[in-house]
Amino acid sequence: MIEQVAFYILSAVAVLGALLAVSRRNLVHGVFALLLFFAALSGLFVMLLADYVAAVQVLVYIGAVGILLLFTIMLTEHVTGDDLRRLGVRGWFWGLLLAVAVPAVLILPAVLNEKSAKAAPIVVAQGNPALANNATQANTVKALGKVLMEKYVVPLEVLALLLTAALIGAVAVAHAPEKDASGKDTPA
Amino acid sequence: MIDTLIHILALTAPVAMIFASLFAFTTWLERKILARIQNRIGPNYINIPFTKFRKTFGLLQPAADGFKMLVKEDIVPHGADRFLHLLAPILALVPAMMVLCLLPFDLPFANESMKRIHAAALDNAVLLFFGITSINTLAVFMAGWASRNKYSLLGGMRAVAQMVSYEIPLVLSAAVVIMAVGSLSAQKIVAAQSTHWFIFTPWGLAAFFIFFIASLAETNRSPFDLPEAESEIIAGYFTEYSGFKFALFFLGEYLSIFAINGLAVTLFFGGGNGPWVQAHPWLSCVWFLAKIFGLIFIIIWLRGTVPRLRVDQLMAFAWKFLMPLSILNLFVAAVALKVQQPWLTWPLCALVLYAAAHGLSRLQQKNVGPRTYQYAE
Amino acid sequence: MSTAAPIAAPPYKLVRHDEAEAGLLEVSMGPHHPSTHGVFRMDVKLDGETVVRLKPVFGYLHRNHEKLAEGMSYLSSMPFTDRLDYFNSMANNWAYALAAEKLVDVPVPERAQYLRVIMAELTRLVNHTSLVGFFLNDLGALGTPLLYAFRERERILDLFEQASGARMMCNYFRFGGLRCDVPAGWLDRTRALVGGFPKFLDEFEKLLCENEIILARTQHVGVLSGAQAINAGITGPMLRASGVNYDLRKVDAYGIYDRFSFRVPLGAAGDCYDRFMIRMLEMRESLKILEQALRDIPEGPVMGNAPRVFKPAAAEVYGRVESPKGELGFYLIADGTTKPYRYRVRPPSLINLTVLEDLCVGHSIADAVVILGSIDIVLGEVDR
Amino acid sequence: MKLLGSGIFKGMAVTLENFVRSYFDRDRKHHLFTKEYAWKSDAPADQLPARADTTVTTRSRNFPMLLHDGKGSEDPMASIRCVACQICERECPPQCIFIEKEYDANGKFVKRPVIFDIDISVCMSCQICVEVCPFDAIVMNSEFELSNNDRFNGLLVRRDALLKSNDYYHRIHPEEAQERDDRMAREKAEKEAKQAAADAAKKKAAELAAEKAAELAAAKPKVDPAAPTATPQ
Repeated sequence: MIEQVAFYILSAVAVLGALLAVSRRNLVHGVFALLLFFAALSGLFVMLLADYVAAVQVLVYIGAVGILLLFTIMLTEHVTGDDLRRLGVRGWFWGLLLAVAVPAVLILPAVLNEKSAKAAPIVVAQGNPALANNATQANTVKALGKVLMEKYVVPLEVLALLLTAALIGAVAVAHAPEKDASGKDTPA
Repeated sequence: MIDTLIHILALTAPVAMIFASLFAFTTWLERKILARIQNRIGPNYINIPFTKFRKTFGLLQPAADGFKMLVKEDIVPHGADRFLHLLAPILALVPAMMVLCLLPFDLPFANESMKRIHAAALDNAVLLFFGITSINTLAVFMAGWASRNKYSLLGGMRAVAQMVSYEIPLVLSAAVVIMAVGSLSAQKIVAAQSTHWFIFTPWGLAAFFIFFIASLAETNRSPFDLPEAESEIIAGYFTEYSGFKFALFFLGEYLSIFAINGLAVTLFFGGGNGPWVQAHPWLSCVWFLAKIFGLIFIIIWLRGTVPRLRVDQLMAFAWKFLMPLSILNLFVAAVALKVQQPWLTWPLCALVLYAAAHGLSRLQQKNVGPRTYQYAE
Repeated sequence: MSTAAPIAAPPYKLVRHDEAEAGLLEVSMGPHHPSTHGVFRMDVKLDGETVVRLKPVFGYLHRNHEKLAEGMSYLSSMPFTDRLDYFNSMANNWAYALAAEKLVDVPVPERAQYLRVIMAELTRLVNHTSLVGFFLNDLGALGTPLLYAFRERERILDLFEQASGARMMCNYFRFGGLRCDVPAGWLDRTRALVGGFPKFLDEFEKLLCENEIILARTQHVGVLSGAQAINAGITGPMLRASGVNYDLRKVDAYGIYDRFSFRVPLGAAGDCYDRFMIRMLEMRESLKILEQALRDIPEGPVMGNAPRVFKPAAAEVYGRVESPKGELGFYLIADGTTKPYRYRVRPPSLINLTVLEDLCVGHSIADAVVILGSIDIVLGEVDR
Repeated sequence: MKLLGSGIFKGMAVTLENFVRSYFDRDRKHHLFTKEYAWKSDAPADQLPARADTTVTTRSRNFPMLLHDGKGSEDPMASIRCVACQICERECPPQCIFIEKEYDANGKFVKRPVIFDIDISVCMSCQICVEVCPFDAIVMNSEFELSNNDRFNGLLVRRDALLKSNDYYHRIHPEEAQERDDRMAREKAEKEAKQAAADAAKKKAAELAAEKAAELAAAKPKVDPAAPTATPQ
């Protein structure tokens, strides 16, 4: 029962956070609402006994992505959060289309695989996390590491390389105009 | 269900209470140590209310301060974001409280049925620790942003940049220990050090130094107290906080100092391990606290000695000194763990790390150094 | 003005204000900011944390000193000069006494001359120690250097209190000498203090001069070239830190300064570190002067035959001393009455402050605070 | 070039030394300079400031007081030195003194102030009033606990509150008071001597005149032309 209550609370918070994130016109409020959503999500992960994923969720999404978003806002002129113009409503059709398309694409494989899924049912963790089997807990990190470093080692490395390239590219882009300015400009 | 709740409460509430009362003691300790460093006496008498008894060594000072904070007017600046302004101190306090429960702090009264476990013996404790402490950054930014004050905003921006940068060397230096133990569980890390603390290995020592410096930056302590640099931006992100909200920030800050030093003790100083612990298990908690206070003394001592860095120097120090050094340390540790020959690893590791640190400090100190002066007769 | 010394190109890009205003953060630092050394305000325009424009605003502490002095007798202005630069009232007293003594030819007795030098050099120690402390406070040290400095300052202020009755507002100099002689045993106590002072300086240097953070924070920050300093009329340790050899104790040799052997330390880079170090080194030179003065001081009266009513004939005079902050001058016009017709102070703090914007632009806001600290201003003197 | 942080370690050694020595320095002279505040004792007002020995030097000055030569419970106004000449009022740089002269019933100036107020919030303790006073009537007190709850009346110190005995002055500023008394005694002696000399001279002159007059008187009957008028014709 306790986990049911917790589940409903967390889900409600997650939905609320997501709704606030898209509806708030103040950018900073939006980011904080999004972070609320992330936090609730990590709570849900804990309920699924995926405490490693939950920790990573907090570390990466709240600790890094959220901060990154705040950084981006700070780099704009709307640091103080006021004088934000209302967003245009012209692209509502495409927006709606996209909003429908993304979940559809995400759900599609699950629907298609329903038959095979029936054959091998997904084990949904049940019961109190605190009293759950210690062995399953201990193995999450190890198992994840094994899978990543053995089965998916090539995609992982490719992803890492891609991210590094993107990082270097971003640094290069950010540095380019300054070099020009320092080369040409003389004190006027 | 009730049993579970009682179990959780029995293990978390004492932790919260112990550290909250230690907070009061630590503020007194800090004032006293700083005063002695500066050739002052420090708080030395507070009247016990309704009596004429004055000689309390100032130990009642935190109580008086707390009372003052409680009765002070709570001011929210005009035009501030009232909700976030209220939420920020709470958000600063809650993660600090949460991570305290992750520490392998063995409660003395916990009986056999509880197996003397600490509050939240999670398997991913160290990882979760870093995750939850990163929320602190948000609280600081929230406070800076919601106050509608330019100094606060500057402080918030500084805090975000600084805490994000220093989290990397912090995690990397902790990763060395995690690598050595092969587990993220705080208990297992402590158990692995029952005979030999990691501080007594070359890579452990280097990792501790990096961890300690980065933890100073994470908790906004001198010389990395830029977000609250009072000589530059008044009080940084809590410029506009008064009364109890300020007290909450203060409490949150000290609790995170306890937490991060508790982690340092866990990772490098063998947690509650120490002499006579086998015979008297209750000593474990005493040892743990004693080690934390040892580190806190160093922090206060450092605060009494050094001035503050500048933002760009702070960043350069994190990215150009601590980061490369911690990555190198990771390699060094890997090699040392493989070799397992102390007579070989000690000099070798020390040499490599010292050379690297020397080279990097040369980079840091470009164009800077002591000078000699000329005189005119 | 083809003869003017060439000024080095400023280290920052000059931009038109209207172009640059758009995305800037305007911060009004002061008048109640912790590190503006009193009620001083800096209107700062920031690009991120970099100072783009800085406008010093002062006058919050204006007390009408000059006009007040024109309405009262010559002697009555003396206590007001204490309040100009309240860290070194003795030097202020001396400058005013020096100007007034030029109006009426009053010989200053030998013992008074020596005591004046002793007081002025003790004042220099007070000023430089506290300046270094405040400067470190601006750098973010939590009061430790400041309190070490104040520990020594306390001892010197004790001496001032024993001699003059007040710790800071001494009001000790008179036209033609000093108000009273120092009490018995005072000179021995001063000798003991001077003997122990180098130990404190050693401690201070050990604490500060090799600290990497201080080096990194102060070197190459707020560079003032010698030519720029001369053009702006900078005086005192700030000028000497830029490498210009100009010390009124050598140039004018007022009082009996020509009898002492001491050296003038000179900086080369003209940055905040030089300004800080020059003061540290000057303290050692001051100690040399003190040792010589305390060795040679004769017995005798401390007050010459000054007239009971000070009523000079019409004249114009300018008296100046090397105050610890720079050239402190008093310009007096007498019209034959007991009150000055015109009374004008040349405050070193104000004139040294004029280069603040040039020094700060292009540096971060944290550096602006440090640069202000290294200029060494006292608002009592800036605003008068 | 040294390892980064070696300078900081040096500084930390200094602070640690200070920390330790603040506990173990016996005389606490060099490493603990804070003094405890001199708590106000319950001593009567006309006595030493509390713990004057440790907190105030003998030349310390804070606020002016008026001197009288009375002892014990004598009426201080009987022996007040101030003659209400108003020099200090005129010379006071911040103009914080207000004096009104006392007149007797006949409208004659009795050389005493009926009002002598000093505004404590304006006074800047400069001692100019002491220096210009030709009668040694106003000197500096070293009492330092002068805060007051009453903003208007409490900050204006009246004549009776300013009046202190010469004995009190001797207690707080012994050397200066002695010097002043010596000088006054000397001046008085000189004055008396002068007066005596003048008196003597006057007396002598008077005697001479009297002698002369006597001589004249003696001679008069012989040569006085008015003599015949004595005798009616």
